[in-house]
Amino acid sequence: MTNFNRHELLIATMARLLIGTRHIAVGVSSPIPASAALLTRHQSNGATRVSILGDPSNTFWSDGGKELFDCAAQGRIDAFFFSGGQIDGAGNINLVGIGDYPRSTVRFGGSYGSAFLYYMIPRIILFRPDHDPRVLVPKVDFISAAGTSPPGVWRRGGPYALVTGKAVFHFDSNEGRFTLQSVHPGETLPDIQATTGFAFDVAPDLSETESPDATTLSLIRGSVGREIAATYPKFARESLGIAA
Amino acid sequence: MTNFNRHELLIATMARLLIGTRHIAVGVSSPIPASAALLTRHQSNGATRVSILGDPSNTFWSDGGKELFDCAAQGRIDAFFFSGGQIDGAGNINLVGIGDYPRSTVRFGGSYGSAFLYYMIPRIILFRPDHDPRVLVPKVDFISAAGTSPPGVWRRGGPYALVTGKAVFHFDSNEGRFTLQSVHPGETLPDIQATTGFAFDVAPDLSETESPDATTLSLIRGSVGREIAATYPKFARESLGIAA
Amino acid sequence: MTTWTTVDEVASMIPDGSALALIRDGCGVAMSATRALIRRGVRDLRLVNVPTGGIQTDLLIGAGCVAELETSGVSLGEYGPAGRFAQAVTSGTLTLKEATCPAIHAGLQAAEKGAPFLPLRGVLGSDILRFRPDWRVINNPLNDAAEDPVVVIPAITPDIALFHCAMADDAGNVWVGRERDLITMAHAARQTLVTVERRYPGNLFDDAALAAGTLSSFYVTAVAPAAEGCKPLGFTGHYGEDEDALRAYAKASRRDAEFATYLAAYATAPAAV
Amino acid sequence: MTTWTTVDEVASMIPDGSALALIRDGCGVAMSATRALIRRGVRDLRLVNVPTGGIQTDLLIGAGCVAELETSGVSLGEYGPAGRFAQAVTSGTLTLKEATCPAIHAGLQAAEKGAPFLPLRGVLGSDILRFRPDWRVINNPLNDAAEDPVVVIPAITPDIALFHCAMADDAGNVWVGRERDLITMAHAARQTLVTVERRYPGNLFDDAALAAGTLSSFYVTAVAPAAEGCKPLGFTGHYGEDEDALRAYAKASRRDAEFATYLAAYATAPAAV
Repeated sequence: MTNFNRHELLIATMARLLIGTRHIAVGVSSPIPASAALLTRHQSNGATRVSILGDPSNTFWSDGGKELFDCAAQGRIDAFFFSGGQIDGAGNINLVGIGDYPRSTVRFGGSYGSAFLYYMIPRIILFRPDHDPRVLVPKVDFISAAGTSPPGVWRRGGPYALVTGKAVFHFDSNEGRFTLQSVHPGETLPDIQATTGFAFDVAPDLSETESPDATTLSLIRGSVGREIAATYPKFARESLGIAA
Repeated sequence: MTNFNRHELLIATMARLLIGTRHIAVGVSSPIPASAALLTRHQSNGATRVSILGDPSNTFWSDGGKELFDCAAQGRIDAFFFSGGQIDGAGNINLVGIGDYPRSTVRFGGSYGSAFLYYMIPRIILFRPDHDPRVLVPKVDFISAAGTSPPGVWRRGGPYALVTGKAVFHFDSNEGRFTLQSVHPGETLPDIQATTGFAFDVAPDLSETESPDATTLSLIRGSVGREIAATYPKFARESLGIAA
Repeated sequence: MTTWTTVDEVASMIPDGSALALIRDGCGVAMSATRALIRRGVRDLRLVNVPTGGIQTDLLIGAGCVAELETSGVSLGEYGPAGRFAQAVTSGTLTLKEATCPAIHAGLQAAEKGAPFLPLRGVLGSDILRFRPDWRVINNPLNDAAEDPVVVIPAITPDIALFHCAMADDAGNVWVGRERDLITMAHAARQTLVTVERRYPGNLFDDAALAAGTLSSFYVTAVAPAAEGCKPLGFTGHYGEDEDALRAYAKASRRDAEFATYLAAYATAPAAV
Repeated sequence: MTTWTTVDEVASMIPDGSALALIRDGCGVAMSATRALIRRGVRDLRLVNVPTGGIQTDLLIGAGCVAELETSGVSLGEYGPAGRFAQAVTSGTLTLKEATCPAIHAGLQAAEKGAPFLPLRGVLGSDILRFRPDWRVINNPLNDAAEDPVVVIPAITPDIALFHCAMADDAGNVWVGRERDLITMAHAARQTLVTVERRYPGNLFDDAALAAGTLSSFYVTAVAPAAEGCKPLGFTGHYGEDEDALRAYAKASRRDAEFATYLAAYATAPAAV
């Protein structure tokens, strides 16, 4: 068995969730999602297009910042990533703050494009490397973007999976619930249960998260690493062993 | 008294209607309105800005054809010109066709931007060199753009004056009627009445249309003529005596 | 994602019945591709003029390629009325969706933004409204206090946008320059087909000045070279119009027989204007 | 119509209480002008982030210049949270109009188009809606058959748009390149003030490539030269960010006392970053 670090596992895991997408967009300050998108591009032999915000060599925008949102609205973006100051079991995300809004006790940055993109992009992957019950809560204090919508509300997109440092959950938009699909090597179901603040289902075929094979690892440490180093040199150096 | 031709009279007359405007836009195929706008610019010492569609040296658009309409909607265009296949006494214009739409017996080009710009630009000057009862009708067969709007309808613009080869009418948007303000040299009120298909008021101070003075004529035949020759060389040559 | 191909291939990528968006005169009318379309005998096109039409629209109508036309106006400019358009409208052989320029821009921008509609001031009181049951009047939802009607224009999502540009690069990025309506069309349409004067060596996005006027290959299905691809129309900044050819066309467009002669000469002579 | 002037004059043209539109990081944040604004002691600004804010917004808040903020998010990016923003929000000293990026774009585009509002898909179910009584939900007027709620966003008409660009020409035409949001801002705002890296000799519209990325002087009230006018932020395609300065700012922003020190050093040293 090949050795790999946690970042490499997360990159390979998220890339599996991106198979078959035509166009993945990645927001700023997202080295692991960006690496997963680039890995998907390599694994698809270039069939998957990747747009990385803030990386001029991997973006085609020429109509201002609004183009990302318009592009998503046109149905031309298949996958995107969101984090969340809080994420609840119904797939709601909170990027605004902790406490009783508007008198939040802790303030995050804001909802950014989530209240739109969450409805427009089919495969939204929620990504939090820290698997923490203060993040994965029963109910978010502020809904930046709702996990599901009632019938009659036009919606094309939404949460598709939640990837943390411990596990992978799939999201069922009909049920409005997460299902634990796999636990990362070294993690256990009881530990996941103890550190997840919301209720979730467990897949009958719950497994260990698949380890990246040698081919995948060499891609991550090779082409993907060199590409990601252009935007995230520190990450490429420290996590993927790419010389500056 | 200086000699001048009918085109020079129309240019000088329309320029008087444009005094005080900050920005005049002129559509395509409009040499006389464009000349009037350029004359206004000279008379204002450049304080009036002129945009001539189709003349790259006199336009600043860089956001596509939609910029003209957006610009008008922003309140940044004070004056514009329309013709009309038919114009009626209520200020309605018809650019679509004669007869019972959609089975028109004669088809014009279409309404173009009139159904929007007529509501957005304060001083719309209607201009028809031929003063003909088949054009100046009691009621247009198709309203491309309405002369007035009922209370409660948001409206910033509309018809301001009608200039023909025979006369100048002002438009009263409260009354929804034209008032004959002046008749061109050589024309008579009975003739205007006979050749105008709609009812109109006559100004108590009805006068002869003011003849252009020597300064104005030398501007028209000088700077204005040279500028308009860039877009309308044939017009400049034949009507204003500008050598090609 | 873009394929470099030929003008005839571009024409073959426009199926019968397509909703086809076309740009106004002077801004990149793909006349070479239009002639190829006529040669291939396309039928039942639903044209969307952005926002007006000229010889291209008139010719397609005259050649029997058009079932429906959404337009704010069709004319041959200083060469006079568009004869085939007028003939088709007065004889009732064309389904016409009468519009006004900013409504077509608004409809395309709605599609670009994934919005079901865009509101448009003005228009109220125009007979256009009476003949556009797809346009609606609502009260401004932000105005609680007063009657404040406003027209809403449905999104226009063409199947295909077709236009001509100065150049495209190897990857299929297209330089549209100031003609930003072309970008709106490409964003709104499901597919975009482009003819160009010439191929740009390299990548347009590598030049900061050119990048500002570049439509990404992401939106472009196919590009084909077509030197003087707008002729007999002019192409702003590149070449003027062929006045004799346009005058001849205007004359031919006025009568069925003359137009048939023009079309026959035209359809059998691929290089003719 | 544009005046060439100085950064301090630009700052003096922004009255207390102005609704001021500011662009997001990397796309031309006018930091030199922002420092001049703080030096002049501007008060009660109503900021509109297009669509997000960073050090510029945080600094103005910390300096006591801001009464109200419409934003989709404020952060210092990889340098961490925007401390003054967070402090002002949690202490309730700032009137916050919580938004989401495309809503701000839509609001500006509504103003650009003279439309009272623009519709926006999504957003339904977000708590943002609960705290934006000015945003409304209507049923899609084109959907007669079914319930189909859609959010409508009112037009945003800033008093002033303020941003930084690569260059402007003698006439005051400004080259924005790919940063088209700046054009939307200028169209939407009543006035536009611009700082630039350098003066372009000649007229930008005379170069077809540059013209495609040029905002006409028609929309621009004043332009001032400001070399490295975005520093300590970077300016895409021109210079990177000053990492040490941003790290120092991020740290100072977290505590009142440290921020006061930073501000004092800053306000009394015009050339400091």
